[in-house]
Amino acid sequence: MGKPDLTVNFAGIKMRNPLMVASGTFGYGEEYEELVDVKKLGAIVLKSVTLKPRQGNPPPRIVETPAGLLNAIGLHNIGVSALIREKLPGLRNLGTPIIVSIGGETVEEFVELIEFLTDAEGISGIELNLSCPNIGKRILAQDPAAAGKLLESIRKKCRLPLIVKLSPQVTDITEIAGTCEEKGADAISLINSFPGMAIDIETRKPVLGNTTGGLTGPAIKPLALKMVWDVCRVVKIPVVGMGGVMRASDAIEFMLAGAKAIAVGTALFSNPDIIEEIVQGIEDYLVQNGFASVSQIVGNLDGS
Amino acid sequence: MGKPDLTVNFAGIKMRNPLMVASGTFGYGEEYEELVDVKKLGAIVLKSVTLKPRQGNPPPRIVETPAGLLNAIGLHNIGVSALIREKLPGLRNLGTPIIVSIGGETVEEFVELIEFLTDAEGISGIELNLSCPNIGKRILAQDPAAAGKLLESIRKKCRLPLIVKLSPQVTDITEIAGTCEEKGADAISLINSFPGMAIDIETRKPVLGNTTGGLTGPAIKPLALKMVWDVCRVVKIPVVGMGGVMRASDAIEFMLAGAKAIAVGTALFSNPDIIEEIVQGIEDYLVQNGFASVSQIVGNLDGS
Amino acid sequence: MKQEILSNEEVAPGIFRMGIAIWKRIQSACPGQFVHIRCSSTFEPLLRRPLSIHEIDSNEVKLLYKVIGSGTKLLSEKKPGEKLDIVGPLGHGFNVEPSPESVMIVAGGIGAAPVLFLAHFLKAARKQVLIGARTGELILYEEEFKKLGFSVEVTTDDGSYGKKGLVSSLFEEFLKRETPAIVYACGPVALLKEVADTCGNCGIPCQVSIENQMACGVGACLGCVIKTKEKDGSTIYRRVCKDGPVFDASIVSWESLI
Amino acid sequence: MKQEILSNEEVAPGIFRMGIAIWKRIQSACPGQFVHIRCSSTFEPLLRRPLSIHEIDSNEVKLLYKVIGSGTKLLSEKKPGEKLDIVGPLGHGFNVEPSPESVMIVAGGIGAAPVLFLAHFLKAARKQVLIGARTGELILYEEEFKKLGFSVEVTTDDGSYGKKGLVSSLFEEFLKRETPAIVYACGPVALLKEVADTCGNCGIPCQVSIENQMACGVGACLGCVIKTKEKDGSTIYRRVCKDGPVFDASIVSWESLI
Ligand SMILES: Cc1cc2nc3c(=O)[nH]c(=O)nc-3n(C[C@H](O)[C@H](O)[C@H](O)COP(=O)(O)OP(=O)(O)OC[C@H]3O[C@@H](n4cnc5c(N)ncnc54)[C@H](O)[C@@H]3O)c2cc1C
Ligand SMILES: Cc1cc2nc3c(=O)[nH]c(=O)nc-3n(C[C@H](O)[C@H](O)[C@H](O)COP(=O)(O)OP(=O)(O)OC[C@H]3O[C@@H](n4cnc5c(N)ncnc54)[C@H](O)[C@@H]3O)c2cc1C
Ligand SMILES: Cc1cc2nc3c(=O)[nH]c(=O)nc-3n(C[C@H](O)[C@H](O)[C@H](O)COP(=O)(O)O)c2cc1C
Ligand SMILES: Cc1cc2nc3c(=O)[nH]c(=O)nc-3n(C[C@H](O)[C@H](O)[C@H](O)COP(=O)(O)O)c2cc1C
Ligand code: FES
Ligand code: FES
Repeated sequence: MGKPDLTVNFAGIKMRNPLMVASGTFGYGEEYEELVDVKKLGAIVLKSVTLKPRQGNPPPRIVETPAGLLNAIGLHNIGVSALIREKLPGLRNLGTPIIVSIGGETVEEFVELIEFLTDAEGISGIELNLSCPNIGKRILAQDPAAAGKLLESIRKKCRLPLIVKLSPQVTDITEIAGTCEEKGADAISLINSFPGMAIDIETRKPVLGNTTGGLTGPAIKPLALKMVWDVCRVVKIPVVGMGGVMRASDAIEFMLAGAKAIAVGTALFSNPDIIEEIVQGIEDYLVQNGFASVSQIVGNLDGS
Repeated sequence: MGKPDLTVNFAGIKMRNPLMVASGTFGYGEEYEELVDVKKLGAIVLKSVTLKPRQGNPPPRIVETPAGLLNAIGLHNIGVSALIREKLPGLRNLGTPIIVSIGGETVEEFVELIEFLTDAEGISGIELNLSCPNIGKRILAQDPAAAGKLLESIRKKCRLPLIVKLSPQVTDITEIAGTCEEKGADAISLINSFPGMAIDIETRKPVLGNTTGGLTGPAIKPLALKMVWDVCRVVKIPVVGMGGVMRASDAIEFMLAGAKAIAVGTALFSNPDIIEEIVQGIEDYLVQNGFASVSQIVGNLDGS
Repeated sequence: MKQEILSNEEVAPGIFRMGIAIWKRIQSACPGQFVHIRCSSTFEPLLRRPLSIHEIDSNEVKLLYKVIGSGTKLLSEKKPGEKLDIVGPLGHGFNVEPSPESVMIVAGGIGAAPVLFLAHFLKAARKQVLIGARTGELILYEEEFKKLGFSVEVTTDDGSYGKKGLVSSLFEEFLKRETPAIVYACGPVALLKEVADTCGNCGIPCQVSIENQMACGVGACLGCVIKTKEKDGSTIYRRVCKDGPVFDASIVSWESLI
Repeated sequence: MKQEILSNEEVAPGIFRMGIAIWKRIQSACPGQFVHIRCSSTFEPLLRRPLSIHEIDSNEVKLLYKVIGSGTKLLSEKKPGEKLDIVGPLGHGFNVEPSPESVMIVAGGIGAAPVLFLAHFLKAARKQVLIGARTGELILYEEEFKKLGFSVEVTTDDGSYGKKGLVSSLFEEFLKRETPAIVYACGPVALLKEVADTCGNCGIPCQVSIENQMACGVGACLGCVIKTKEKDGSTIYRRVCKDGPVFDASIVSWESLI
């Protein structure tokens, strides 16, 4: 048998393999250049940008927890204009699809962001980060009605594949995933970090400058996997699964649960070689199990 | 300075210290007798019982995950009658308060359970496990309206302190916690396990006999802590905090976040000495930081 | 409880024997009972690992274990002099019948671990043990059994030592010649099932030691259950850690385990 | 990248020096840059640990580190011959001015780590180093500095060696007599702030190496930022791993760090 086919057409984005890097963990695509060969990646999702540059949260911004990382970066970013001006030109000729992640506080902000980006050169897709603070108490990802409205306002304006990234801190993730599909999302990205907290018992203060943060890394993998499985059974659009993928077997678990693509985030921090290891590991798995292409394992779960 | 005062009056339950064992991890109070001195405990919460005995889920029922344990026991229990007949007599004279955890599928079942228990001898409190499958798609803990109705139906019938145990898999834990307080709950227990999943990539089957399970242990501690902190800022009734407490500092974090009592579950499995270690650790912390009683650290968090 | 490790040696490829300083409660352990060990002081792995008691003498408890994954790997790296976090004895062991006419032990692979301890307790006019392993190097303690008055027969999958073949086949053949009063079996579940089936067919009482993932190890969490049959034909879940690990082979629902 | 550990010794109580086989990219490292090390193959700890480059010679990179928590503990247990998962050089190091008249290094505690490497690069008519530590045993590499042509003065908190007192006070006294053209400082943030304040008051350029928790180490995650001042008085967050760890002391918002 020849080499298995690893290519994936993810909502129209042609990827050489199903592995992406998760937004916010790979900066603007250039920071890792000495350590990671981006040509080995299926796609790059950039750090979420907002309309205007943002300073983000006060430090400390990160703290380790058992098998996890709690972060409160707070959308620190250079803004969409600087992204287009300073970063995209260098990324255009990599041959690896670039997905721009965007965040906003109002529908108008999202609309403006889409307008900025939809004609920019060298972008293969847009990821909507719905975990940004909303007008109300909740984030958009926790409010299916508001998320639906947002999608109605931007769908027509956006000519690029539109991936909606959801938060796991909801009662029923399939509800909002369903709404997004209905309102025209091309794909779903699951999951963003889980809200969490750490306290320094000596100072009796929260460890993070922002008091609370988001938990990522291997600790949350079982939770992320369940959400991907739940969502993949109700939507038809493709899903990119993430949350604690640390090695090839994790990536394969997500694909068996139904994810057409997977992303690594936190794992990069401890092991920049993870990209090559996972791609190789998936290939080996396909060979060992007699699959001709990676698409054959997507959702290929017995007895559930 | 003398020994600090560790006693806690938790919703009327007089505890020698704030440490409980979490439901389902300490059986019916007798299984650990050779390894744990129950007289060192503040209170014992028994495995959830239902009206009729239940077989629980098919094995495999447990699987380890990074810093976590995924379980799908499925309310395997001997039923309330056997509990009263066979287990309570042996527990009555321990001098450690016994809290009976109950689960049911309908309001009527809960009502019957309460009727069985409210006059039984040797019970100091009742914990309502709202994470049992409900009539609909959701569990009670994910449906504030249904949970509110349940409380209305049982509150008057129950003469014992009523602790409501909530699930973390909700959009906003404070909503249901508020409803429970309003409807007469005496205390809130936070949190039950997070829904999760694991897949065996060799067999391409879910690892657990029940497909999905609940994640517990240190992996979820940052998430549990945030929920306790969130709830303690909106309700006035006391909270027992749990989820990944593995050592004294974890317990103290939960108390600083506002929990009046804490419980250990998964930690017992790896370290039955945890009870004494935590009680001692809390005492040492109080001494080192000049607190005369454990109540002084409850909610004593700076700058948040 | 922390006990000192007295020795820890690789006795066959991938198989280690560890000696641990004895403590009070372990001295009254029954064969088939196990100890529960914390292999790491971190959360990887989070749970303890169950290992059968392999032998107990006046000053040490011996364990025989195979390196399988992270827990046993960490165990194999421990050095004499270090302290081991160990709990036990736990579980329900073998029922040792006072003095049957003949007893038979069937041990496959690392299944040899608990049966050597068992062998010390068995009193019978005729004592037979059948030991099977993948290859000759893994046949352990043949001599010890002989010293205890057992007739020993050996099979290896590759024929490098003893007879070539599976120990379950050897057992079947054996039954054509003799009928032991009681059979004790340890090893992979496929072997146990075959031995159980054969004994069932011949009406020979048989006890098996079953393995499963465990959390608490004391019967509290209900995590380690297997399906077993009641007399009325219904099935119930029983705990390997408390109701077992040794079960009467006739009550085990073998279909559910394979 | 995996590199072989050549040595790993406790050079003072709780302080280790590790030698690691050199690799290509590290040979062009600048003083003040760091390497990022995975201390465990498990998830405890999950993140890498940053350590400054202490010295580089023809065949090895040396690190000098203090055992603080789980990561450095695991590091201290590694043996020569083992492979270390190490990445680097990373970060923005010291700006070495071509040849100022005089240079001054102020090092507190384990802050001595990067400055010895720096000392190799400094060329000036007058080179002074002030070293402070808790106690005499922790004063490391006094001789090395001397060999490199530095005048060395030492303080210890307990007075067991050199002058009794804080190195920041020694520095202040020193400035009454002399004015170095440039100051490089490493050590606890309280020391750095005092040195920075003093230099600010006297108008002496000062570079400081700052520590912070890191995740990616390459500037991608924005987890390691500190607050810094812009010329217009506004503040922005800069990354310790990429914009630092060495910063011009005048731009650091010291209030936010103490
Ligand atoms: C009562 C009892 C007594 C035992 N006695 C011995 C003994 O004397 N000598 C010995 O070598 N082994 C014995 N075992 C098996 C031993 O407990 C496992 O090999 C060990 O737990 C594996 O841990 P690990 O971390 O090395 O592997 P892991 O990484 O946990 O597991 C590797 C693989 O083994 C499977 N596995 C893990 N634990 C068990 C288990 N308890 N039972 C079955 N499969 C498992 C996992 O599903 C996984 O596929 C006994 C098990 C039980 C339940
Ligand atoms: C650029 C840079 C260069 C460094 N160079 C050296 C060096 O050459 N030699 C040396 O001994 N140390 C150096 N450090 C500090 C070293 O990285 C920490 O001591 C180490 O990460 C602690 O890890 P641990 O797992 O042992 O402790 P942990 O268990 O992670 O932490 C123990 C305590 O130290 C704090 N801490 C952890 N990491 C850091 C950190 N990076 N900065 C400040 N506080 C921290 C934690 O908040 C905690 O309170 C450097 C740090 C940075 C950022
Ligand atoms: C430091 C950090 C920054 C992140 N920033 C963003 C972000 O800007 N936008 C976003 O959608 N997700 C962000 N995330 C979430 C990740 O994209 C991803 O959803 C999450 O980390 C789970 O994957 P992991 O466990 O593999 O890291 C961030 C995560 C981390 C750790
Ligand atoms: C094996 C197991 C069984 C459990 N059974 C119950 C149960 O019957 N009722 C209940 O309310 N919670 C049950 N729980 C949840 C615990 O009570 C507790 O909420 C959870 O484990 C989080 O705490 P921990 O991380 O300290 O274990 C169970 C948890 C475990 C691990
Ligand atoms: S392992 Fe907990 S009941 Fe057996
Ligand atoms: S550690 Fe990631 S930006 Fe500095």
